Formats: sequence, C-alpha cells, structure tokens
Amino acid sequence: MKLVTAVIKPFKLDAVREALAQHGVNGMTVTEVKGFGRQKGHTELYRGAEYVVDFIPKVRIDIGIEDDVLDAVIESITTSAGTGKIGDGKIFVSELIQAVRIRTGEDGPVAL
Amino acid sequence: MKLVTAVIKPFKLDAVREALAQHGVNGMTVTEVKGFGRQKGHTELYRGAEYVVDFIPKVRIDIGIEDDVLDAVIESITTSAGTGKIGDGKIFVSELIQAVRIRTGEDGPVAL
Amino acid sequence: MKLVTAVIKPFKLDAVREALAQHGVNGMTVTEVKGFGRQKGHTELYRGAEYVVDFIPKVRIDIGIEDDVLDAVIESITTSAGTGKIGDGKIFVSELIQAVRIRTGEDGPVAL
Amino acid sequence: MEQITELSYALDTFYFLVCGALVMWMAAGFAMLEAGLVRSKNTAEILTKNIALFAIACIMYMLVGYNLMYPADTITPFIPGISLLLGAEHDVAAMTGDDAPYYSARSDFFFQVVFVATAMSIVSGAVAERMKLWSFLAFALVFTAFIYPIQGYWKWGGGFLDAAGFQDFAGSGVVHLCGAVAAFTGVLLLGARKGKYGANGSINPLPGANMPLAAIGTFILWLGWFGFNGGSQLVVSNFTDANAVAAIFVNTNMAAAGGVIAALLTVRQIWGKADLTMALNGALAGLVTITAEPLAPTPALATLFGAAGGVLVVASIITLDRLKVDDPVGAISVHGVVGMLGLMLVPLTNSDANFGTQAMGIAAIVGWTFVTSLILWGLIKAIFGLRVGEQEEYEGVDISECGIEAYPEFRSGS
Amino acid sequence: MEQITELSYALDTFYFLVCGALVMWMAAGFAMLEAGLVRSKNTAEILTKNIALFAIACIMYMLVGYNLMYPADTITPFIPGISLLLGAEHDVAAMTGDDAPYYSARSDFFFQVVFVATAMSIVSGAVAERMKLWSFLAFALVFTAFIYPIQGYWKWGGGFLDAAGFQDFAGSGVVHLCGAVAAFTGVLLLGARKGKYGANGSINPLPGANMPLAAIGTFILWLGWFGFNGGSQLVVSNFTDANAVAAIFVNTNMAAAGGVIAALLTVRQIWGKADLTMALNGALAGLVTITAEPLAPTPALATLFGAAGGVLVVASIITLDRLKVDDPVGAISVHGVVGMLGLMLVPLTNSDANFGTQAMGIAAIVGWTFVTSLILWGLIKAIFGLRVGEQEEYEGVDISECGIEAYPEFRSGS
Amino acid sequence: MEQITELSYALDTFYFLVCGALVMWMAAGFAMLEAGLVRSKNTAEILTKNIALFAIACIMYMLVGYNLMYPADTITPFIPGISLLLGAEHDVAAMTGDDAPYYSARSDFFFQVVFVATAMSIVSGAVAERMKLWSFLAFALVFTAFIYPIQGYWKWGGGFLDAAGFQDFAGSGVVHLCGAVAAFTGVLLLGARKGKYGANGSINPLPGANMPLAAIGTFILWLGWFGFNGGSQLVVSNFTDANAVAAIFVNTNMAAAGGVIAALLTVRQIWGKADLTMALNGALAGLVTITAEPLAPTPALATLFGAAGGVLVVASIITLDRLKVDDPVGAISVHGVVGMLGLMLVPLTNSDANFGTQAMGIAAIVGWTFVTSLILWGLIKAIFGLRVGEQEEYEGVDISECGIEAYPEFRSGS
Ligand SMILES: Nc1ncnc2c1ncn2[C@@H]1O[C@H](COP(=O)(O)OP(=O)(O)O)[C@@H](O)[C@H]1O
Ligand SMILES: Nc1ncnc2c1ncn2[C@@H]1O[C@H](COP(=O)(O)OP(=O)(O)O)[C@@H](O)[C@H]1O
Ligand SMILES: Nc1ncnc2c1ncn2[C@@H]1O[C@H](COP(=O)(O)OP(=O)(O)O)[C@@H](O)[C@H]1O
Repeated sequence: MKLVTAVIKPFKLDAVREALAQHGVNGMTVTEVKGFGRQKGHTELYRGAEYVVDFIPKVRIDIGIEDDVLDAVIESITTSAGTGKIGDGKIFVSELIQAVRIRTGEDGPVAL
Repeated sequence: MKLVTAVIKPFKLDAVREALAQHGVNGMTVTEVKGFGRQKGHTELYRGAEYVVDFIPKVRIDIGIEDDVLDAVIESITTSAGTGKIGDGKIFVSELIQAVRIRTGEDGPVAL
Repeated sequence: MKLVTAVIKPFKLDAVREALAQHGVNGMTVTEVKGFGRQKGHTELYRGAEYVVDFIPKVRIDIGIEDDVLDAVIESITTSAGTGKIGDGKIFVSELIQAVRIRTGEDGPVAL
Repeated sequence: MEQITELSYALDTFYFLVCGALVMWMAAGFAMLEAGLVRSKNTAEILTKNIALFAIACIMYMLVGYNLMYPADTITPFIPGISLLLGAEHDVAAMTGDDAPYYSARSDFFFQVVFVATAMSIVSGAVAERMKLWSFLAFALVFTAFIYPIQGYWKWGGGFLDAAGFQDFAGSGVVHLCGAVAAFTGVLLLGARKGKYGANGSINPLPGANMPLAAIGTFILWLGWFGFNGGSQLVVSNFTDANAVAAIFVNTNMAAAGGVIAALLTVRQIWGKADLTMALNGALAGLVTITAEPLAPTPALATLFGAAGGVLVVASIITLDRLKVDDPVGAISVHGVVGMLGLMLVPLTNSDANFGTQAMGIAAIVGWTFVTSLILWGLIKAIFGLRVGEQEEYEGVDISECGIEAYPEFRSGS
Repeated sequence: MEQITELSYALDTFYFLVCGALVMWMAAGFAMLEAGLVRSKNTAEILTKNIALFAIACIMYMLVGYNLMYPADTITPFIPGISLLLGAEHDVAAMTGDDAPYYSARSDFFFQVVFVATAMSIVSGAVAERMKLWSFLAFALVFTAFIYPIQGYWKWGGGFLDAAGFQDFAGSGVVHLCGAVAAFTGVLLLGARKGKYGANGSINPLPGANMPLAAIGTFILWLGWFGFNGGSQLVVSNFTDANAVAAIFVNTNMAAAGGVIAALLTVRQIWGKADLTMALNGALAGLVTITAEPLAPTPALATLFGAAGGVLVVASIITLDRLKVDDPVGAISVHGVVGMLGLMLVPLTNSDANFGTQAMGIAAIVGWTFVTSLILWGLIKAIFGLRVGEQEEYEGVDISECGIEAYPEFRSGS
Repeated sequence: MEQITELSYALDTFYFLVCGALVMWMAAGFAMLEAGLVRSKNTAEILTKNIALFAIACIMYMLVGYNLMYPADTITPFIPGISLLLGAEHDVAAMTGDDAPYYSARSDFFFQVVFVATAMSIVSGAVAERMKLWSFLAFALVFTAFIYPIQGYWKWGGGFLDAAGFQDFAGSGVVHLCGAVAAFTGVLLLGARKGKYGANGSINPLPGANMPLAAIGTFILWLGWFGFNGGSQLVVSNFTDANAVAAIFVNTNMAAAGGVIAALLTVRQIWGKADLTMALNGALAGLVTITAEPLAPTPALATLFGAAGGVLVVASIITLDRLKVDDPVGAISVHGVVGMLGLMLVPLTNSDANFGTQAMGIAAIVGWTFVTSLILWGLIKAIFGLRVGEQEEYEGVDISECGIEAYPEFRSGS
C-alpha cells in the first residue's frame, strides 16, 4: 500500500476529490496547511508597515491506496489539481506498511 | 522505528492518549483534519440552499514509536478510539528511518 | 528522496526557514499542530474550575529533500529550532518513493 | 390642555421610549454573552434562540401578557382578569384631573414588553448547548404569555405582593429571579451537557468559544441597564423625579463597578488569576443586586451592594457547578441567587421594606415560577422531548437544529 | 421668545438628535451584518467599504445633497435647485409666528444625513466579495450627492410625488427601495461571485464566515430603526405627537418580531430547520415593511404586516438566487422587494394613500434609480472597471484591496 | 418652584444622562478596538483590563477624584482641596435665583465619571500585550483618583488654566491628551513587544487578530462621541443651547467623516492600498481633533479639521513606529498627537482662544501627566514589575494573567 500526500491549491479540492472517486478512491484525510515554495507570497500592509507573507494557504490531502492504482491516482491528481500556474503543488508518495480500520480491526488493503 | 498515523473521531482524543500512556507512549503530535470516507456528511442549509458537507471533523495523531510496541499500539488505538459506528477512522503505519530530539540532538529510539 | 517532518516551537518557524534556505531547501509545507510530550502543559481556569491543557501549540514542517542533503538538513533544523529547553521538538525522517510537481508533471528530485 | 402639561407628557413619554430602547438593546447583550460562552458548534443555535425568543415575547405579551399583568379588571389579588390585545391610546379627554396619565400608553407597553423579553433571555443561556430549539420556543410562548405576567401582576400590577408591601423597584425579583427560576427548572429536567461531569465525579470545564463576544455582551447589558433601572422611575419631568433618575443611573453604574472588582478580587484570592468570565458575571451580579432598589442607597453603598453581589455570584457559580447544576453562562447564579440578595438588601436603605415581606415576595415568585415552569417543561418533555440526541449534541446543535455553522470556515475539530 | 416655546424647541431638537444618533448606529449594523455574511477573506474590505461609504455620504450630502433634497428654490417639481453647503442655523428672529421652526436646522441635517448613509449601506452588501473598493466608493460619491437626493426631493422635499399624494412615512421607498435598486443594478453589471453558480446550473451556497457578527448587526439595525421610524414623526413635544412616536416605536418593534417568526416558520415548513440568516433577514424585512407607515396600523396589524414581509423575504431570496442574481446578504430582497410590499400596504391603514399613487411612487423611484445607477455603474465600469481580477477574487479582496486579513491568525485554507 | 423650571431642569438632566450613557458605551468601544488590534493570545487579558479599569475609574472618581476636580474649596489655582465621596443632591431650596443649578448633581457626576474612564481606556491599548494586569490596574487606581482629576481641575474645575483662558471644549487636552501622555510614559518604561523590532532595525508588523472587532469598536466610539461632545454643552433646554448641541452633533460627525477619508487617501497615496486600521484610526483622529472645539466651526470646516487629524494620525503612527515607540493600537497618536492638533486649531474659529494660551495648556497637561505618570509607573515597576516574563509574553498573557484563552477552540499555532 502507498500513502499519497498531495499539497494542492485550496479551491481545487473538490475537483481532486471527484477525479479520485473515478479511481475508486473514496477515502481521504484533508489538512489545511501553508506552503512555501517558488510561488511568491503577497505583500500585506499593516498600519503603515509593509511585509511579505511567504506562506500561502494550501490544502494537504493524505490518501492511503493500493499499490496498483498509484499511477492512476498520481495522474488523476496531476490533471485535476493543475492550473499550469506556479504553486500548483506537489505529490509525495511513501510506503505504507500497515493500514487498519478502527471500527472493525480489519487490516491491509481492505481497510482503506 | 515506526510512524503510526491514526485518524480518529475528535472526542476520542483523550481516551486514546490515556490508552497509549499505558504502553509507554508519552509523545504525540495532533492535527485537526477533515475526513472523507464512507461515513456520510451532513446536510446544511444556507439561505434557502441545501448542500452536503462531505468533510467531517477528525483528529489526526502522529506517533513515532519503537518497532516492538507497534502491535500493542495499534491494538490500543483500535480499542480506545472505536465506537463501532462508521467513521471511527484508520490507522496507517510507515517506516521511520530516523528520529531526532531537537533539544539534545539525540537520535534513534531514545529520541522518541 | 526523504521526507523530513519536524515538529518545532511556533516562534522558531522563520529561523528554520532561513536556515534551510542556506542548504538549498526552498520548499516546505507547514501545519499548525498541537504537541503532547515531556513538556508540561499549563493550567487554565474557567469559571472557577482549573484544568490542565496538555496539548501545546507547535508547528509541523514537512520537507521533501534529496538524499544527500539529509544530514545537513537535520543539522540545520536542530541548530535553528533549538532553544535547549524542553519541548523543542522532534525530527522524523522517512523514505519518499516518489515526488511529482503537479504543474509540470515532472517527477523525482527535480520536482522538489 | 395646557402646553406645559403636553410638554411634560411628551418628555416623560420620550424618556420612557429611550429607556425602553436601551432595554431592548439588552436582547443583543444576552445574545452576545451567550454566543461567547457556548462552544462554537452551538453558537448559531443560541443566536437563533435569542432572536426568536425576543420576537415571541413581544407577540405573546401584546396578545395577552400585558393585559394580564396590568389588568383592567382583577378577579382576586392573585388572579388577574384576562383580555386580548392592547387597548387604545389615552384620549385627550382623559388628560385632566390629578390622576391624568403623564405618559403615553404605548410607551408604557413598549417599556414593559422589553422587560418580559429580558426575563426570557435569562432562560436561554442556562439551557444552552443541549435543549431542542422548538421545545425551548414552546416554553417561551407560555412563559411570556402567562407565567411571567401573572407574578408580575402580583407586584407591579397591584396584586397581593404589592398590597403586602413587597419592594422590588426595577425587578430583581419580578424579572431576574423569575427568569432564573424558569431557567433552573429547565436545567433540572434537562440535565448537564455531555462531558461536563466525569464518571468519577470530576468537573470538566467546557470553555466558551469567544471571549470578545461575551465581553461586548456584558457591556451592552451594562448600558441597557441604565434604561432598565432608570426607566423604572417612570417619570423624569420634575425636579424630584429628575434627581431620582440621575441617582439611579449613578447607583446602577457604581453597583456594576463594585461587582466587577469584587468578583475579580475573589477569584484572584482563590486562584491567583483574573478570570474574565467571572469579572463579566460580577458586573451583571452588581447590576442585578441594585435593581431591587437603585434609588435609596448612596453611591458608596451601591458600590458595596454591587460588590456583595460580585462575591456571591462567584460562590454561587462554583457551588452550583459542584452540585452538578450545569448552567453554561451562570444565569441562575447571576439572576436568581443574586436577585434574592438584591431583594433582601432593600430593607437596609428603604424603610418601606422589611425582611419578612421581602422573603415572602421571594417565596411567592420562586414558588409560582418553579411549579408552573416545572409543569410546563414536563409537558413539553413528554410531548416533544427537551433534549437533542446524543449524536447531535456531540456534533453541535447548530447542524442539527439550524443546519448552519456559526463559523463555517474556522472549525475543523473540537 | 417664550420659555415654553424654547423648551419645546429644545425637546424636539434633542429628540431629533437622539433619533439621528440611533440611525447613525445603523451604519455599524450594516457593517457587522455584511462582515458576518461574507467569507473571511473578504471581511476587511467590506468593513472598509462600510466606514468609507458612511464618511463619503456625510461629506457629499453636506456639500450638495441636502440642499438638493430640501431646496430653497425648486426649478420644477422634478428638478430641484442646486446650492452648496449648509445654510445658517435658525435665527431667533425667525422664531415667531405659526410656522416658526420647531427644531434646530442642524438637527434636521443630522437626521437626514444618516438616512442617505443608510441607503448607501444597502448597496455595499449586495455587491460584496467581488467589486473593486474604489469603484464602489466612486459610485457612493455620486449616489449620495445626486441620485438619492433628487428622488428624495420628489417625496420629502415637496416634489411631484409628494404633490401626488404618495405616502412613504419613513422611507420604505425613498431610502430602502432606492438603495436596493442601486444595489440591483450594480449586481446586474457585476455578475455573480465565482463559484456561486455551477456550470451545470447548480447553486452553491458560499456561507458567511461569522454568524455572531451577522446577529449583532441585525440587533443593531433593530435598535437603530427606532430612531429611523420614531424620528420620522419629526416632533414629539405635544400630546398627539408624543403618542404618535410611542405608537411608532411599538409598531416598529412588533413588525420586526412578526418578521422573525414568519421567516423562521416559513423556513421550517420547507426544510424543517431554523435558518438563522433567514430569521435575521426576517427581522429586517419586518422593519422595512412597516417603515412606509409605522403609525397608522394597530400593533397587531403591524405584527401581521411584518410577518408578510418575513414570508416575502424568504421567497424573494430564494427566487433571486434561482434567477442567478447573486446578493450575498439579501439586500435586494430585504430592502427592495419588501420595500415595495411596505409601500403597497400603506393604503390598508392610511386613508390618504391609494394603490395607484403608491404604485406610481414605486415606479418613479425604481425608474429613476435604475436608469441613473445603471449609467453610473456603466461609466465606472468603462473607466475603472467594476470587478477585481479572478485571481484576486479567489484569494479574497482583503489582500488585494486592503492588504490586510480580517483574521490573520485563523485562516489557513479556504 | 415653577413647573417650567422643573421641566427645564428635568430635560437638561435627562439630556445629560443620555449623553453620559453614550460616553459609558465608549468603554465598550475601546475594549473592542483593542481586542481587535491585539493578537488572539492577548485578547482575554485586554478585555479584562478594559472592564476592570472602567470599574476602578468609577470607584476612585467617586471616592476622591470628582471632588478633587470640582472642589468645594480650592487651596490654590494649582492645588484643589480634597474631600471624600459625593455630596448631596441639590436641595429644592437651592433652586432659586439666577445661579440655581439647572440639572441634577448626580447627572453631573455621571457625565464626569465616564470621562475619566475614557481617559484611562486610552492607556490600556498602548501598553497592551506585555504589561502585567495588576500593575496596570494599580496605575489606573492612582491615575483616576489623582493624576487626571488634578489637571482636570486646572481647566474644568476653574483652576489656573481656565483662568488663563485656555480653551478645551470637550477634552482634546483634559481627557485625550492626558490619557495619551500616561500611555506614552508607560510605553517608555515598558519597551516594545518582543519581536516587534528586529535586531537589524527592521519593523515587524504584529497584525491584530480580529478586524471586525476593531471596526465595531470604532463605530461604538463614533456613536459615543455624540454624547462626549454633545453633552459637553451642558445644557440643551433653550433655543441657543439646543442649536449649539445640534451643531456639535453635526460637526462631530463631519470631523469623523473627514478623518476617515483623509486617512484612507493618505494611505492610498503612499501604498496604493486601503489600510482598514488606518481608516479606523482616521475616524478617531477626526473625532479627537474636533473635541477641543466642536461648536464654533462650520460643518465644512469641521470636515477639514477632521481631515487634518486623519492625515496627521497616519504620519504620527508611522513616525512613532520608526522611533520604536511600540503602541499596538495607535493610542498615543490618535489621542495625544492629534489631541494637540485639536487644541491648536481652536483659535482659528474661537476668538476667545489664542495660540499662546493653547500651547501653555498643552505644556501644563503634558508636563504634569508626564512627570506624575513617570514616577507612578516607575514606582510600580520597582515594586511589582511592569512587564510579564519573556516566556509568558511568547505564550500570550491570556494564559499567564487570566488563565483563559479568548478563542480556545480556534487557536492552534501562532
Ligand atoms: N520540497 C518541498 N517539500 C514539501 N513541500 C513542498 C516542497 N516544495 C514545495 N512544496 C509545497 O508545494 C507548494 C507549491 O510549490 P511551489 O514551489 O510554490 O510551486 P510548484 O508546485 O508550481 O513548483 C508549496 O506551497 C509547498 O506547500
Ligand atoms: N483511503 C484513505 N486514506 C486516508 N484517509 C482515509 C481513507 N479512508 C478513510 N480515511 C479517513 O478515515 C476516516 C473514516 O473513514 P470512513 O470510511 O468514514 O469510516 P470507517 O473508518 O468506519 O471505515 C475518514 O473520515 C478519513 O479521514
Ligand atoms: N513519540 C512522538 N511522536 C510524535 N511526536 C512526538 C513524540 N514525542 C514528542 N513529540 C512531539 O514533539 C514535541 C516536543 O516533545 P517533548 O517531549 O515535549 O520535548 P522534547 O522534544 O524536548 O523532548 C511534542 O509536543 C510533540 O509534538
């Protein structure tokens, strides 16, 4: 099993969720995060002092998936989350050695 | 070392923390997240338009542990976080190749 | 590639970001979290009832990096985030098997 | 009619309306105070309750409550006659003689109607975070139409309490105690919020979500109270009454100040900290204390009376919490326990009052409100149920009752 | 001058100032209501708009608007004469005879200026979350200097609508409808917020970020409305007028109460829930309904009129939403659609009014405001643009227009 | 006593009480403004300070301050006599002759007591986020009992500044400047907030957590200011005074409007954005400017004076920031720097004033307040310490001082 972590633009969340549903991915965990990267932050102004806000609101999606859908999932996120503009975000993949459904205690792919 | 990531119902946080303490787990990092899964969201109403809120508040717990307590920890979370109702959440486990305590620079299991 | 996850004191965020920049790390994802550990929480008082708040505000930084900078990155975080006082936080490292830049579809180290 | 009489009538009417508007503003104060002291998942619902209860109070009191409280005919000193809707405005023909009305009848209604809304606002806070919205509004319907007006008649409508010499200038008893007893019976039948008391007997604070709201609510109430007490003099248009109204403003303000400081010092004495919500409750306690007699005390004495209220409210909130009477905003303590203190302090400065009669008045108001409210809550419980389901309580009543979140963007956990 | 005349003059002036201050307070109400009903990323900007529009309204109305609305010379009953700045205060010499002024000229200006600010406040909510700040303020400049005052002249300045017998006591038409039409034309040229309507025709709610703010905004407006309607009687200093002002306070309050309950029950009937924002809009709808004639109805009738407004506002909000007229706060429905209802209800209780003339008045106000606003918005669009860029809209106008976040610590996503 | 005299007395008393209630409401304005402009971790504490300082001001001013400011006996024009508690209300016997009192003594106290609270409220904002709660309250105790009343005596109590012809109608100097100087000395001894100024001399904004609170705070202050300036005419009951009060309301409003627009345009000119907090400070600056003389200017001139204040406040805030005087809410600029502007503008419209005497008045108020405050802060620093520990400052004073979080659910980082 793999853990796919995607950091995307917040307003793309629904699009990604819908795209993933087509690959049988029906579970995910979403976190509000702030991202720092090539995309430049914006300048804010507070009481006469300008300052740069480097951290940009992003959404992080964590998805536990079976190995065989990995490529499809990456493809699907890339397409649905992409705008072609800087700051679209990243996908990180790591190995999952175990997954458990708390309600039933089931483990392995069936728990996803 | 393993990294155990559990997504649970928010009101179960204290129960899980207490259960884990019995296995010598005395550190964890908690994140407020929203989950999407089998558990259906609820309908909200705003100015005459109904809509479904799919994302349900959950709490994510990340715990770095030593290999030998993994089973006990999973067991303990499963028991303490379970209500038997849909949406109880998941446990994901991945390999940790390094852990460092910032204060002292110690690394390995002793840093957990 | 490695995924470095550091849990640090919130006010150290800028210092860490600047320190990492010197190692060519120019991307990271930041999450507001609460930590539980050796550092004791504080007592609060609400309408005549005292209670302990165990969870302390921390910031979690996730950074995808190339293998060869791992040691430098750990060193750099340890130095910049450390105060020497309890609660400075942890660094966890795990293996990244894939990284993709959504905008371009590039993968591997170049996507970081 | 002489021009000077008209002018005097106009001034008193205008004064009454201004004071009434200030009391109406207290509805916003209660709404904000309660919205600040509940958890965010229950905030939209408490706001809905507050605006709806105000509307219901206005309508029911117009339909039947006002005439019940100030009846044209009385059946006995205990039972007022009943009649519907508001009567006509004063006719110019009535404007002669010594007991000619000195302000508009409509302004009197306006001033009275915001009082019943105040009494009802007291209830919503105590039963917050767990009571069904529509069951609460059903209670409001009957409370504002009958329960409050009938005991109000006993004192302010010229019923038996008034005859007996019971003194309650602006309503520490008639308004605040009555509302608090209704709240208390509701809490009795409703039980505590889930998670408030641990299995092992522990008391778990469930902190309110938004302290600035609680603070602005308190400031609003403080401001509104000038209308509440100041308007209760009923006349301002002559030397004596103008002085009286001014004295009432000063005393009201001093009592609130005394309450704040006393509550803060009490808390500091015990825990070494400055509990903001206790300071806020202290202000309100000072105000409730002085409401029974805001005219007779000197400003210094008013400060001390307020301070007594401020100490008592802290003690009462802690005690009720230990007794597992779960009142998220402290309404029962502020308006009930301290309301009784206020009534019992009256004889110290007002020679028309005596302790026995004051105690009798308390007993009458508490007895009546307790019994009728208990029956009413009981009936509603039997028919509609009082409490939302366990699952709904966990998720917050905002979603189940209102289908809306108060801060839809902010909340993720809790 | 006789002392009694002076006193009467003083009382009326003071009453006018108090009522004006209450209406000024409505500016805070609109600001809070709108700040609560937009998303947090657009909150600082809507606050900036609200305080700036109030300031602009005050300045432009002083410079030219007031004299335009209440002209010394009139060119025709359609076109007022023009003159700049405020005239002098009444001279004591003018204080004789039957048509001697009975309150200060400055107090009259004060009462009037807060009305134009109210009209302008209506606009900001409807165009929220996407209109450029400076373009909006450019509109405010002309609207408060010319568009509002000229139609105001037609009725309150003694122009042709007044001559025709059009009845609009406190401004359901002159103030609320006029503001709503300006808002409506703005929305027409501006289009809906991104994401509000799906490609497939779906309607996506974009919930407001802060319900307590929306609630306190409504309570503020409710309170301020006592000044709005109560002050519109213009005199309080005699028996008849004092009674009238009291009746207006009562009716204003009852109509708001009726609006709350009707809106809540309507929503409950359809969805089984208690939509807080609809309850709040219900209160405002009740208030707008009664504003056209707050004196003549009995309190019971006022309640029913308010209730009619409460039902209509729910229907109107839903209908406009279906028609893809995107009004984040419901201003067009509350002030426009319900404003017309209020005007058409006048003949039911005021025998000086008839349906035909009321309809003509509506047509005149709507026609004038629609055409002039459309031209003005169009010009501004052509010169400066009306709408912020797509990127800015996604990120929120707080950052692009104000460079500040309303809740810099809280927001991370959305 | 003649009925007309009684009525006149009643009207003036009532007017005074209404104005006083509006000024009391400013306490809520300061509390909200400050709560909005601090970071969320310091919000509960600033609320506690605000309600507690108001209570302390009321009590100390009643105990000793009022008599000190308006002494029965004076020792010299510099030193008032001292006596405790409030005197008796006017006796009816005193109500004859030409210098008979024309309003209630208690209403005078009420109006005065809310002024001292205003002065003290100015201080809390400037020293926010780092000063110990109890040290601050200790300062409040002495400031409201002695420092403020003694300089108040110099002008309003008939002391040497009054004799010299210094003009300060409603307190740009006596109230605002005095409060601001106390604030300034506090900041001097306290130092800047941690993280405000970088080691390399950089200025780091520490944005306030809640802009809607800051905005409603400003609206509240704007409203309350009608009482502040309008009540300072002291009488309304005759033709001349009624006109004066009306003129004051208009000018107060226009100056605020001018301040908003000028501040917004200044900021826009420099940065191209619309800084909301500067717009809010602009409104307050306009109000402070006109407070020294709200009667004499025409409305157009009042607008310009307000605008001058609006420009100055922006310049002053930026300058003080560069000078590393860390004032989180801009209180020193708004009330101090702009207060001086207001005083120096008086001779332009009031022929009783001249620049020399105005400057002397400023020097006296600044000198006295600076020296006494510095000593007092210094003493408190030596005995209790002024500043919370570094760790407590990082975590926020809410937890260390109040043991409570303002938004316990929302905050996770920062
Ligand atoms: N090395 C990294 N590790 C973790 N997160 C990263 C890294 N680089 C970028 N990110 C995340 O991805 C987001 C987008 O990256 P950015 O460099 O701005 O643009 P792009 O994805 O188009 O290259 C950032 O805001 C950050 O949240
Ligand atoms: N494949 C997945 N990857 C990541 N998180 C998941 C996944 N499936 C479920 N979750 C998380 O677990 C929570 C519970 O899952 P759900 O399917 O609703 O119920 P259950 O755990 O009872 O099967 C979700 O809200 C989500 O946060
Ligand atoms: N085993 C663990 N797994 C995950 N996070 C941990 C673990 N132990 C500690 N942490 C995180 O690190 C933070 C600091 O740890 P703590 O034990 O308080 O101090 P120190 O880092 O000085 O040993 C905690 O607040 C928590 O967020």
